[in-house]
Amino acid sequence: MERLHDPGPARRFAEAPGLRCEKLYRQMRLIRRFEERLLRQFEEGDVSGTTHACIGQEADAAGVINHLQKGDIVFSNHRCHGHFLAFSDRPELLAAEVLGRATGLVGGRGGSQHICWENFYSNGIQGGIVPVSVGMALAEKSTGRDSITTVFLGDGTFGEGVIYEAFNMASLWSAPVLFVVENNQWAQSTPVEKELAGDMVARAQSFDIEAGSITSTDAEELYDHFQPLVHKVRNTGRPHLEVIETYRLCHHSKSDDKRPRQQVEARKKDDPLPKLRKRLDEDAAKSIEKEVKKRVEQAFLWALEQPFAGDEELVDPLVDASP
Amino acid sequence: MERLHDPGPARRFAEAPGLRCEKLYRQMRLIRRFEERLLRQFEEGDVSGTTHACIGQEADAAGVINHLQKGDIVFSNHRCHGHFLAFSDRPELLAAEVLGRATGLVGGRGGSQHICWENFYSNGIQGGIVPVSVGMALAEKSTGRDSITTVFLGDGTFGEGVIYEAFNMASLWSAPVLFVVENNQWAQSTPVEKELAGDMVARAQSFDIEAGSITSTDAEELYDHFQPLVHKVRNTGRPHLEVIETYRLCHHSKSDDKRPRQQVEARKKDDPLPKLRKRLDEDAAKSIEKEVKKRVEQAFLWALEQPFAGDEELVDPLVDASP
Amino acid sequence: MATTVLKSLNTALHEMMAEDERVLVMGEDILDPYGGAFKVTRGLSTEYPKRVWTTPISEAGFVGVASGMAMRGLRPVVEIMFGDFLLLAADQLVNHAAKFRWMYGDKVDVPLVVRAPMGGRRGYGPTHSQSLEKHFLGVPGLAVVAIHPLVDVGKLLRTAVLDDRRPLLFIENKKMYARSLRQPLNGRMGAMEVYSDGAVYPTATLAFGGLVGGDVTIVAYGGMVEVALEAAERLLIEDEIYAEVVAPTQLQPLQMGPITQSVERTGRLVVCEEASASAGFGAEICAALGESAFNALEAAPARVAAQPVPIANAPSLENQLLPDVDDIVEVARTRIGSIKGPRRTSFG
Amino acid sequence: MATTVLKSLNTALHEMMAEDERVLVMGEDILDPYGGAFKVTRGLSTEYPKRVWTTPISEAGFVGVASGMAMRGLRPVVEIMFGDFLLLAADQLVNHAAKFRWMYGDKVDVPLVVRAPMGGRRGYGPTHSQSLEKHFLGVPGLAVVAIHPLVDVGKLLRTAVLDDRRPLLFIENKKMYARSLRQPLNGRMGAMEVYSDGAVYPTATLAFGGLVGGDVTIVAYGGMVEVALEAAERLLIEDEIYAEVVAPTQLQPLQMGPITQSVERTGRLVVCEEASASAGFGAEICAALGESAFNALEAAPARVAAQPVPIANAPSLENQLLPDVDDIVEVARTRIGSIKGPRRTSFG
Ligand SMILES: Cc1ncc(C[n+]2csc(CCOP(=O)(O)OP(=O)(O)O)c2C)c(N)n1
Ligand SMILES: Cc1ncc(C[n+]2csc(CCOP(=O)(O)OP(=O)(O)O)c2C)c(N)n1
Ligand SMILES: [Mg+2]
Ligand SMILES: [Mg+2]
Repeated sequence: MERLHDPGPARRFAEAPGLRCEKLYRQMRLIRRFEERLLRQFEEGDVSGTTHACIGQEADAAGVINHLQKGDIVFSNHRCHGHFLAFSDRPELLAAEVLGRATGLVGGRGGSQHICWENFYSNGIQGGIVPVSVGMALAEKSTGRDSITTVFLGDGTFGEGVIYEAFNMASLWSAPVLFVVENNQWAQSTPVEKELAGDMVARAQSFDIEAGSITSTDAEELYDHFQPLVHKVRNTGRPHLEVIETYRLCHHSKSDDKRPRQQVEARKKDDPLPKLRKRLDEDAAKSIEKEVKKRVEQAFLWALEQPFAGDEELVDPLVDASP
Repeated sequence: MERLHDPGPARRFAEAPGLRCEKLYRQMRLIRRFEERLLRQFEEGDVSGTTHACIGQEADAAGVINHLQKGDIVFSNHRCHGHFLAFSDRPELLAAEVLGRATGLVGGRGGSQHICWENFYSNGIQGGIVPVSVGMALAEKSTGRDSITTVFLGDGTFGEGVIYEAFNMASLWSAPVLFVVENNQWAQSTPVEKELAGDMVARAQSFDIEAGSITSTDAEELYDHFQPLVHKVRNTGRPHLEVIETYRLCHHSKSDDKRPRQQVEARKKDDPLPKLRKRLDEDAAKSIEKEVKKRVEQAFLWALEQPFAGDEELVDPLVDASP
Repeated sequence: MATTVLKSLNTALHEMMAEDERVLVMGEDILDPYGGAFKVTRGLSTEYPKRVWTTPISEAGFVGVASGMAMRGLRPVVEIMFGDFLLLAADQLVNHAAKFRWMYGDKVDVPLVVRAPMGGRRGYGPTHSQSLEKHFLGVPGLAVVAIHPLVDVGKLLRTAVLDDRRPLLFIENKKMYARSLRQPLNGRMGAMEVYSDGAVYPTATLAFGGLVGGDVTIVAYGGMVEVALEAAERLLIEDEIYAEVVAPTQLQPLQMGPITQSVERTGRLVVCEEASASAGFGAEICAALGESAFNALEAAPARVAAQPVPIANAPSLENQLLPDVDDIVEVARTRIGSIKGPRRTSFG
Repeated sequence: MATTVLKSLNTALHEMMAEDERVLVMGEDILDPYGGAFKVTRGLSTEYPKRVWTTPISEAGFVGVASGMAMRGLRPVVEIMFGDFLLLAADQLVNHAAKFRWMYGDKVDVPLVVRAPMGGRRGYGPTHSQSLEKHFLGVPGLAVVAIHPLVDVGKLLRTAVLDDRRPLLFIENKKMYARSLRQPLNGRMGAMEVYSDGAVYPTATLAFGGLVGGDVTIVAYGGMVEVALEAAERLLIEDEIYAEVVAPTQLQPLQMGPITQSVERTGRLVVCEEASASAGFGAEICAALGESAFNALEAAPARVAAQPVPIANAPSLENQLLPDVDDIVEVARTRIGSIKGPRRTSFG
């Protein structure tokens, strides 16, 4: 299968600011466009189950992941499309996966929440990915690589006890992990004040993990903010936790949004896309939009032509991997 | 069966300081004597499995539990003898239980770690008792009672994620729970610095739970320290966490102590019993010791005459409690 | 319009909360207007705001909290949003709630109900589609009940919450919520006669033309009951094979009576379950039946179950690996045709 | 002096760590001088301080950490101090480690070994004496191996750690640590002949006077193997009943071959397990045997198991509720005496 786009090396944006803005915009545009397209496909009945879009939070992926190097690891959660696209730049593989095709990222087995591609992983159980990520970071470190592991988690996931077990071990054992918390103020239908007592930054600090927060949906600002943090984790080999105060502009998963309309409307001003678009000249923006539109369209057209998953020997992984 | 001693109402010690010291000493003496006697019995082969003595930590039980009222709940862990004896003053029932007798606290089913008597409970799984305690406190509160729940946990148990889940809910839902942390600097064979990153007080505070700590093995000092805390939990209906910095002078469980001898020896000066004994006149102390010795002896003699557990219909609790 | 499974459960919760102050519900995202991921708790928080506890994402923690509440006199009904997350509460269920009563010398009760929507066929993928109840079978002290649309599911929930003193897993099925309750009318349901053993958590036995002349017993619970009924119909039409379908609701402790009696009539047993076969419900039925009615068996008992792999997200793949009507029909035929048919499932 | 189970495991760990840099051990209280609750890890931290990770009390967390390590090329051997605490890691094992390989389209391996000492008879009480492996049977993607003293347990551990690419539960038994390895000599062990199926995780079949004329097959694993052997001896001496004892080590996926072959010779099956019977190992064996050798069965397969209650602390009570030699002998007799003997166990 032809590769539609070269993902390129990391540190893509150590360039002129104008260029940086363009590239971040292109990336976010790709994520947004991809998810909007996916939701349309959903409405047409082509996607089964559910899917969690990250509309409104695209700047997090763009701000963090562009600092990663080859060999770095990302572990994401249920809301993983943005992270994956920023990491891989492979919309067609994700489209095929979510559409249940044999040539999808994991052959249609995982769908929207359970994907794996090179050093990118995601899983749909809240919290459990955090210790796994810590283990990955420690393994890399113990074998002398200087890679770091970034794990994304939401505010609601601070309810799961296993993340504190992971914080404790990450700190005790100095795991080079960047915990990126996307506090979008809601966990499914539950506002953060109903699920979270106290403070997430303080929680991390109480495990002797350096931590901070930033309130921003500005990809350039986030990009600048995370640059030293990624460096620090890599150089110190210690964990860091950073909370991004943001907002989800779409439903939690396919069409289940019961949040106060007013609240959502008021936050539209923070949409990360117009924020960057304003900084581009109109022609550049238009050309990016056109290009992205075409890429996403191609990705979905390709995906829709792929064979459905199935009719394979269902190999018991136990038998397959026995000695 | 005859009750050997009246446990009496709570707030036993709102009396003259001299009397208070005597009573606290008597209580700690009972705990110490009981456990020493039990360990002897162990060596004689009459106790099976294992048992966790609290020698050196008796002041915690005495300092906290005497503030509790009728209706208050205590949930303890594997190291529960001291807590139980301070709560119940019923050494004979505990002796019978640990010796596997049918008339033990729970008929020999639970043994040293798994007991239940009136509002006192314990379980041998680290951490899991914490949410259960929070639930008990909330149930009492929701039915209008003003009782509070005290749960004992160790430093090592801060490794278990479920306690943070419980902290979060206790705080969000305002559970009248007093979390008493006995930081004896060790979890089994592991020194606290190898199992705990950061700080326990800060951890609780990061869940918006008021928290503090005291370094003491002085039962009078602890008694004074906990008085306002117990009151506060009862009056505010909010949780509080208090760390007692203490030290375990005995093995973790029956005969498995590999801690540096020097460290243990150096801490013997903090033994809570001599601390209080010094404040009593010699006659009073001797008379207490004699009395306690006799009670413990009687308790064990009684227990040793009890029938062994067993030869009962093993009733499946499923069948027994079905509607 | 017939009542759905969803409506019946929701109504039962409303009624119980109105009748009994001790009843409370607890779980993730159960407040109105959202009302729970599958809407079983809809409306409760509006009417009884103080007794609806929407929780953080803390399955172990809130099952523990609810156990504590149950031990102190309340009647908590906990929802695990997806049954897949039950494993997070496994220690709380097995080493705490289920043990307390016996371990504490029968001094306490833990009347805790934990509701868990299980099952696939909705394209939710590997962590949101499992049928994990088999891993909770055989836990001393833990009752397991699984509903299906042929029983009054609301009434079963009432019994579990109000009358049962045991910690109890109440297994629902995601696909089933939208199904209409199919209560037998005059002892009949469609062309089948329906018999109930009258237990508090009843077992229904369904047969064409009464309890005589049956060729094979098909045991199914939960979401597989209606699949089994469809298979029974096809077996009759296509092969003139008379199947008795036996549908228990209490999985643990198992009520073997109606199953044993049916196999004593038919001589053949096929057990269906949506999970993979190994060490599950079907294994227990086959083993227990061997103990209770070995002499009646004319053919080897067979299991119809999922392939031993995770549940795939793609519907095409999910369908391929979950057991369906075809599978039951095919396996039942082998029981009749030969005394030793091929097996569909391997272990996993 | 013969090597004990403990020594064999400990030596295997030492050797593996010497040979292979990827191997590491992780668990609670495993540093010297303490060296682990049961001393299986003794000496390792002294020799390989960097590859011995003593953990906080965080069973879910460190199983997760080890899974991550395994996915990135290391070979972690995790110790759960008491197998009872495995339930805390159930979600990590089932929804993470065991799922990753298949769910991720076979792109990853999770060569994780989790060692868990199980079993009672040491007076440790309800939360430190269970045999919980049955709850992990039937998890797609998770292998389960249980050792016993008739096999080279160190070698099995080596295979699990170095050669097996699956996440694998390695079930030990507390009482067994002190037992001597009893390797067959010239195909004999005492008065019994010993046959191995030669699998990587072998099944041993033991019989007096060879594989002919056997009256009953007794299947046992883990700590029940030696109990079963004692029962076989008593059956021979007291009743002239010839029992074949079949002792598998790989519980999942199940290797039915040797069991089927034995029952084809004897016609009768008794399965022993230390856990309560319901939906456990015995259930799976009975069901699978029904599928593989139904025609060979001359009597109903029977299970010998624990009573369905928690494991009591008092030894008198613990002995009463755990299955022992008497129970096996008694049940085996009923298989011979009548085609339908009484059952010892109810379900739980
Ligand atoms: C263990 C577990 N419990 C519950 C869920 C269901 N669930 C999926 S996403 C979600 C909310 C997560 O909130 P948050 O962590 O804030 O992430 P966000 O969705 O806001 O990105 C819930 C409850 C789950 N997937 N896993
Ligand atoms: C879930 C669980 N994991 C491990 C153990 C084994 N264990 C019993 S006590 C103990 C140490 C507890 O340390 P701490 O909390 O500091 O209490 P202490 O023993 O010092 O009083 C351990 C590891 C257990 N009982 N439960
Ligand atoms: Mg959120
Ligand atoms: Mg400690």
